[in-house]
Amino acid sequence: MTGTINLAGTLADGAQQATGVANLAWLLLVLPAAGAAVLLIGGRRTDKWGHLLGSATVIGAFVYGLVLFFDTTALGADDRTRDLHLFDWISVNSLSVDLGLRLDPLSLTFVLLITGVGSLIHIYSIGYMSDDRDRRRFFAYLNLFVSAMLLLVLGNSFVTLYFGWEGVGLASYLLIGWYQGKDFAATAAKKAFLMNRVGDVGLALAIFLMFKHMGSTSYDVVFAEIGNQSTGVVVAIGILLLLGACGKSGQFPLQAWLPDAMAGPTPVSALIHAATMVTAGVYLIARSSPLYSLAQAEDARFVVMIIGAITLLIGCVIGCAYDDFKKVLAYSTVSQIGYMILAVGLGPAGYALGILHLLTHGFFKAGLFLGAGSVMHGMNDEGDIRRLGGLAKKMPITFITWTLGYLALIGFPFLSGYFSKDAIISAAFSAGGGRGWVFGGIALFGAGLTAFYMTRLLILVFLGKPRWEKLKSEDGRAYHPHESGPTMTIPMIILSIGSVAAGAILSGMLPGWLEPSVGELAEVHGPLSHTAVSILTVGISAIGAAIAFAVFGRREQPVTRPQRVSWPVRAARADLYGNHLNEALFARPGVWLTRFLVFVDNRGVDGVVNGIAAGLGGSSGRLRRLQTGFVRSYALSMLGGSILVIAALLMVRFA
Amino acid sequence: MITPSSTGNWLLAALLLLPLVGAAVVVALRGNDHVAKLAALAFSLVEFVLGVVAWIQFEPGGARLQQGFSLDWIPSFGVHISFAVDGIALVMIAVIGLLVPLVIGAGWADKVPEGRTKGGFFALILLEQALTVGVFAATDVFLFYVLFEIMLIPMYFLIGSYGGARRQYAAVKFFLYSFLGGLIMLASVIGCYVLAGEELGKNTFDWSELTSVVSKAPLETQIWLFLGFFVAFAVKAPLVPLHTWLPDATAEAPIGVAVLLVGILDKVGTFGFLRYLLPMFPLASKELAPLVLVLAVVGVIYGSMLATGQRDMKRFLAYVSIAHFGFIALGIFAFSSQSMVGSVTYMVNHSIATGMLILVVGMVIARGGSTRVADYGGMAKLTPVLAAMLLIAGLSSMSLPGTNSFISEFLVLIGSFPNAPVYTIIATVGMVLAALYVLWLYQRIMQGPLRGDALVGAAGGPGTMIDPEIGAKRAIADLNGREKLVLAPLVLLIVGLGLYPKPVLDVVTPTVDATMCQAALVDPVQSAPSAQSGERQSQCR
Amino acid sequence: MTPTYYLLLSALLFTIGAVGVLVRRNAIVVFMCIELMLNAVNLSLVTFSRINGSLDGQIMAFFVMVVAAAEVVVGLAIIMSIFRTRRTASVDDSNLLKY
Amino acid sequence: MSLMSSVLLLAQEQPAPPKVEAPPVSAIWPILIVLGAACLSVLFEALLPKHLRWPAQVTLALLTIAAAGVKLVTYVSDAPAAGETAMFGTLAVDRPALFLWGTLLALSLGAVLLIADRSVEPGGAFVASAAIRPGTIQDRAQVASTGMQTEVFPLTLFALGGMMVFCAANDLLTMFVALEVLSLPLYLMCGLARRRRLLSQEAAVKYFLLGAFASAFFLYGVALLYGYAGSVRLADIAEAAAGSDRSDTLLFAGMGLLVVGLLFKAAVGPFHTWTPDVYQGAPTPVTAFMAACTKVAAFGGILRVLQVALESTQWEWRGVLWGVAIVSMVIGAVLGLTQTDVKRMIAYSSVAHAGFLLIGSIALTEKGLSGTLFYLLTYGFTTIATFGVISLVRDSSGEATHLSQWAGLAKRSPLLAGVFTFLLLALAGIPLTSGFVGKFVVFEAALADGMAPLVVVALIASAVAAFFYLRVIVLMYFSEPAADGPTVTVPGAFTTAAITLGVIVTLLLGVAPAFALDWASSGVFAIR
Repeated sequence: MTGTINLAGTLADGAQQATGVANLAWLLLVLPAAGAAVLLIGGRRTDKWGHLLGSATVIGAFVYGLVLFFDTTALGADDRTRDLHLFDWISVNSLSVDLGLRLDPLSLTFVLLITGVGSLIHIYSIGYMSDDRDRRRFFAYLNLFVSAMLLLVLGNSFVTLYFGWEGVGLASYLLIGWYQGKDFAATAAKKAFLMNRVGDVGLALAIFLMFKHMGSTSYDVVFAEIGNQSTGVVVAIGILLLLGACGKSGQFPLQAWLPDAMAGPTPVSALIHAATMVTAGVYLIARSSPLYSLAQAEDARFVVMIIGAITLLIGCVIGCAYDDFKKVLAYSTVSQIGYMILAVGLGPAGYALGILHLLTHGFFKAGLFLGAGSVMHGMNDEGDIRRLGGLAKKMPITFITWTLGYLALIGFPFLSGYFSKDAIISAAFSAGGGRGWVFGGIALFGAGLTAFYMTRLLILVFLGKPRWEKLKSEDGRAYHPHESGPTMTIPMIILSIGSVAAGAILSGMLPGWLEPSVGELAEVHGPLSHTAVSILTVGISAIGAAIAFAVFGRREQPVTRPQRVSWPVRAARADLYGNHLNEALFARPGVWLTRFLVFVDNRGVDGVVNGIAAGLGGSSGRLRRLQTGFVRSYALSMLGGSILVIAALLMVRFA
Repeated sequence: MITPSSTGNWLLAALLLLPLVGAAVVVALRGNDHVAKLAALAFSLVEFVLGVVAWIQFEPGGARLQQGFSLDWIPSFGVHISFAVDGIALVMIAVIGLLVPLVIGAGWADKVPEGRTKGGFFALILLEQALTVGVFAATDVFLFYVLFEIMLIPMYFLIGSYGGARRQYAAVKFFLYSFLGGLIMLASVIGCYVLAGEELGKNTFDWSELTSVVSKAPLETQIWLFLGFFVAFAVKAPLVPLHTWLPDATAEAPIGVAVLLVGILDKVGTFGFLRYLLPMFPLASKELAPLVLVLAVVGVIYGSMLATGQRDMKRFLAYVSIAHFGFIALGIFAFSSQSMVGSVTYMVNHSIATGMLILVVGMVIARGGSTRVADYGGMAKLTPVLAAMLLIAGLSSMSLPGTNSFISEFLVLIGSFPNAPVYTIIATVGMVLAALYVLWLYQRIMQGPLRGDALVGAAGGPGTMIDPEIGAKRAIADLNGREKLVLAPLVLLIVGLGLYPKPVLDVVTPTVDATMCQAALVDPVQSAPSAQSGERQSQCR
Repeated sequence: MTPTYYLLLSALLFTIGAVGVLVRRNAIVVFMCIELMLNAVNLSLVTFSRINGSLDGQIMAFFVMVVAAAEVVVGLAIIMSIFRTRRTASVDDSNLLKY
Repeated sequence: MSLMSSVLLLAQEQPAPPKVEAPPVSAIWPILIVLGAACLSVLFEALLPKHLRWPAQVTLALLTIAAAGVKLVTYVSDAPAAGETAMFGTLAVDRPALFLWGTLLALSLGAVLLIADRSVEPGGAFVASAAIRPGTIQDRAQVASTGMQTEVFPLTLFALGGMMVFCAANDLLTMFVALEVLSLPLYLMCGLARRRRLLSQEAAVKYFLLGAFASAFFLYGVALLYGYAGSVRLADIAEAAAGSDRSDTLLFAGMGLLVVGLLFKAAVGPFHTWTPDVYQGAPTPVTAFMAACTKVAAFGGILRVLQVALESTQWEWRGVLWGVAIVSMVIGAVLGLTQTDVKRMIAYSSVAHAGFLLIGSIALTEKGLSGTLFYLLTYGFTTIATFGVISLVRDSSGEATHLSQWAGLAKRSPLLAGVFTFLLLALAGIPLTSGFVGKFVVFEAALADGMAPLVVVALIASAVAAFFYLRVIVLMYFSEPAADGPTVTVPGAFTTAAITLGVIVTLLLGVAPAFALDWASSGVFAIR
């Protein structure tokens, strides 16, 4: 109830009560949610203007987000953290959870990212989904997602975060399963939801621990009290939060759902599975920076870094082997988020860098996906890069915007990725000692791999000779690649501008801006200077790209993937056996166990009951045979009974 | 003894008698199906309104038992006909009032077996309603027992007369399970009565008086008496391994009856945990809590896994409920006010969410004519609204935030964690499994390409027409207005109580606090100013 | 001669009667065995009367005789009627009612 | 009897009971009326022309019961609380005896109504002439005729008188005589069925032979106890058992034999073997009479013997009777499961109920006594009505008692099925029926007396027994009727009245049992 807020108000770093224009922050949630509600309840009646309403609400939210942003920047750095109490949500005695919003630089950054990219993708979707008779519903789901995502980043307690957290999971489920008439889409959606739930359990348990030890789940109280907790509690909470982050952000060992999620329409992949939702894990850890920054959380941080490093490698390696346009991008996303997680795992030295990479990645990866969508839109939804090629001439705008995004991603000097990724690699080297060398090395190696697989993608899709001319798509149509319409190209252009410029603009401003939320960006000095790392990174990326050119650029590529390949490629094609492992460890034993339990329930538990009943019936059937109908046998039984009774009486008396 | 309050007096009596009168009227009108249906609906709606009025008149901060009245029944035993409500009973009575009109609405157009009448069906439902209201409101233990047992009889006939192919087996199984449990409880009821008679020197069955005596009995006595009650409630609830009657009963019962069975009747068990076990046997409750917790957690996991393994939709629903009842039992025996409030709200929300799930599944079955999951596939293409309803009910069943069930499951788990961390952690696995079974069902029925005998094949019999336009049977149409009307209130409540559960929490919390106090339990996590709780300790309401 | 021997004889007669009921098939004989049991009891009663030094037992024996006579009337009537029906007095033949 | 008592008085060299003056006849008027009417009834049979006998006998029987009832009620209103003895101390008229008399009279009213009915089976359920051989032409003729043997009425009255004496008997000899007075007519009545004469005769033979066998046991027990205590007066036996130096072998052997004889009459397992056969073979009204009234009388006797004569040795016999009660409940519940004849099924049910009653009887407390008395009352009425309903379901060969013939009966006759369901639920002990309250009071007494395990067994047995009651309900409601199934006869006034009486009492005692509970607990065995 209000108790927590008052309590928080007394804390030095607590939040202030929101005033003025910030009082309307609930509009951020309600606008898209109302749009979704109208579209869902209105049904077919809203078909004509549904997409417009959907887009308008998100754009409206973006505009309000901008207003809020400038409203906040007008305040002093200490006053930039504001809380808005909406209503008591769950309140039982000592447990009290408000539905409240936390308006601070971190959340506002995300608000702008979500509504900004969201708006662009809404606009893009108007064109992309124009053939779908359920386009209205698609926009409703997108709006639902935006609303839930905003709740995730705006909530001022871990429970509200959890609310949004599962809400985006639902939206993601609905959108991955958009083509629900297809089994693979439905299965992918279910898989995504389930793996997310596994992560959610971690988040939930972390919340339970907070309640048990700190009596509250609000950011204010938890962050104020976390310093007084034992190392065990801190580490446990830290690792459980990380588990949540792993689920949502597709981190090892819960990364397998993200590539499958590409079964959804491409705008979904761009918005949810590249730019925003999957980065929620990074947000969570950055948001929990007061916890991770503690000295007691050293071990938790280390685990975070390990997870980030493993994931970034896995993503890169698998990305090199895939032939599906979107899945390569998806593994690229997995790997880039690995970078972010690695960054936030560094602690105060990395929170801002992780967020920075998150933002730049949001621009270029969304742009890359939209480009992929544009290609597929023009190519009868063909996603196999081996059947593409030479599209640069057919789709010039797509090609240019995509290439800009590509360059940004591989860290081409002075484009976005250069600033954000290099900073992370540099920070990783400075993690200290052998640890620094290992993490830095992995990050550096990852940069090279990234350049390799992205270049491979570029070559196979846009350059070289067209391989599609003699082929037909699955539904039997010939390919007639063409440039997409303006509703699709304009968002791509805007995003490509962002890909080019965002890094340069943000890298200077962001750490200072985020300071009230995640603390000061710690200056670190590693064994290599920042410049050296930059040069190394660019060099290794260039090598990666060069190798890709050497392998794929010089000779004709087959239309079907070669089967006789070396074992690393086979392993990478099989997702490094992640799915096999899941299958062997969980799915199949689960099925067996279920069958066994069904058997136990029917034959065992119920069998006992029915067995008792049958036993009674059977003994009844046998016993009634004793009632022979012969009067003499009756007399015998009476005599026997009498003897027993008398004998028993005498025994009781004399024995 | 309850002193009748001026306003509540007639209200509770009306709540009890109205369905009885309704049942009589409907039986009298059963010759004309249509009139009988209208009468049944009218009575159930009035009852619902009365329930709302009772809710409004209830003072959350007031006396423990409110709106009571009491009449002498069997003076030589000290048995009274006395009814009153506390917060827990109130919300359950309100839920009954809500579900019955919906069940009547949902069963409006269903065919009854040959030789039976719609009027008879609805009359039995109204009768069952009256009895369950009585069970929740009874404050005399003898009266409670009496109603607890005779509420089996209308249900027995509802299953046995109007059920599916194996209805005889299911009805008898249901009856015998509950009856045996009830008989064992009878032994404990008498035991408490004898104990109180020795202590107080007078015969009484009054709940408050019995509680005050029995709760001071030595541990060993309490354990025996506890077990008697527990078996009866565990059968009702149902806890593993006393659950096997439920899948059969649910599978064979008509849809509306399944809603009442799972939504209301089973809640008597968990209600009994709170109203009888904890206050009357505090020592035994503490001693035996691990036992119940184990059963609860086993129920969560076991029910969930079995739900995924079912081939029949209605059996699936039963196992889903078994899993949910595991959560409820966990919350009650984790002994914190949060978890107990969670359990009570779980009881309410489960009625709403699972009730809706059953109704929706019933609508699916009504269209496809088969209860086998394998007979369906890709139905969302034909019936998008129905699919959406199934999804909403399913999401609530898996306790997605934003739905009502989240509040309760969250409270149960967060409240249980401080006292029973290991059990809670195991139970959270149930969260994942819940997603698994709900989405599994949704995928099998609604998603994928159009398939399955019920939709395009032979399950409907050789005479079934395939509509060339939709490529499926003609009978497969989306929800009609009546069905939408039935589901709309449930959707509203699912979302509404998910976002703003305060009305329920505020009513339930004082009663739970009183229960905790009676059982001498203290919250493991105290709110910061602990003076309040100290004050509360001094005397129970 | 102590009265105990009479008691033992009585018990023996009672047992013989009881065993007779079990082993004989003819309804009349079975019935006679029961009469034997009653008379064994009479012997006991008289003996106890002697032991106790009161006449009650002897009087009771008369009562028993009267009652036994009444029983004979009823019993023979029943046995006669079933004999007329079945043309046999074997109790083993009447076992339509069983299980 | 008076002769014997006076002789006894002379023989015993102890101070005579204070009341040597005129015996308090007012206390035993009900018995005198019944026995007197029985004699009158015999005269009717001998003197009245055939066509007058039935109306005269019915009127006499009903009037007798009414008059005895009135006398009983007027006596009860100013009866001494401590009770009094009558007939020179052979009869103890105390509160339990009065309650049992009232119960017996009320139940026999129902039974007589069933016996007197001539509309369900044209001419009544009884054979026109018992001498006719079954299967002959005369037998077919008597089946078709509308005449009936009215001897059943004096027999009923004699049996009733015997029962009333039995439960008030203050010494074992009186008890023995009463036992025979109640049994002998019943043996005969069992053989009087108009249809299925073979079964009926077989039932009579079996009942008679086994009954006589049991009587011999009873009597031997009496003799041994006489040998032990030097008296057959219950109070004297109690006194001797409390502090006698005689051989305990006599006491316990005698006690055992005596109890066996009583348990036989009460149809307690394992002495129940006659019950199913006799219940099935006897004419249904007689079965009703036997099942209800004999049970009351027998348990009246058991209660009196256990509480008055054997209380001091309870620690010895209690365990044994625990065992007997368990055996009885288990046999009744388990064997009832697979019965295919509804009358046999109810017979096994009565065996199970005998076990429950025995539980109440061996709780030697006021509650045990009053609980058992109340249970007897409730059980009796339910049983009368049950057999009344059974007599209504008929096909061309008479009553259709095979369970398969009851399938789908609810569709043919919802009312009958409803009534029967209610009665079965009462037998199962579902709340709001008298059966539940009866079980409740008995179990409460048992628990208060520290017999929790026995109660648990009883509850489980109740649940098992519930299965076979449910089976009938399932058959009636949830099964499809057979094409050539039985019809439900519209009952005449008498049967209707009997069934209605039974159902109303069953309901009344279930819903508002307070008054009857008060009666049952108004006093204990005062004459000791």
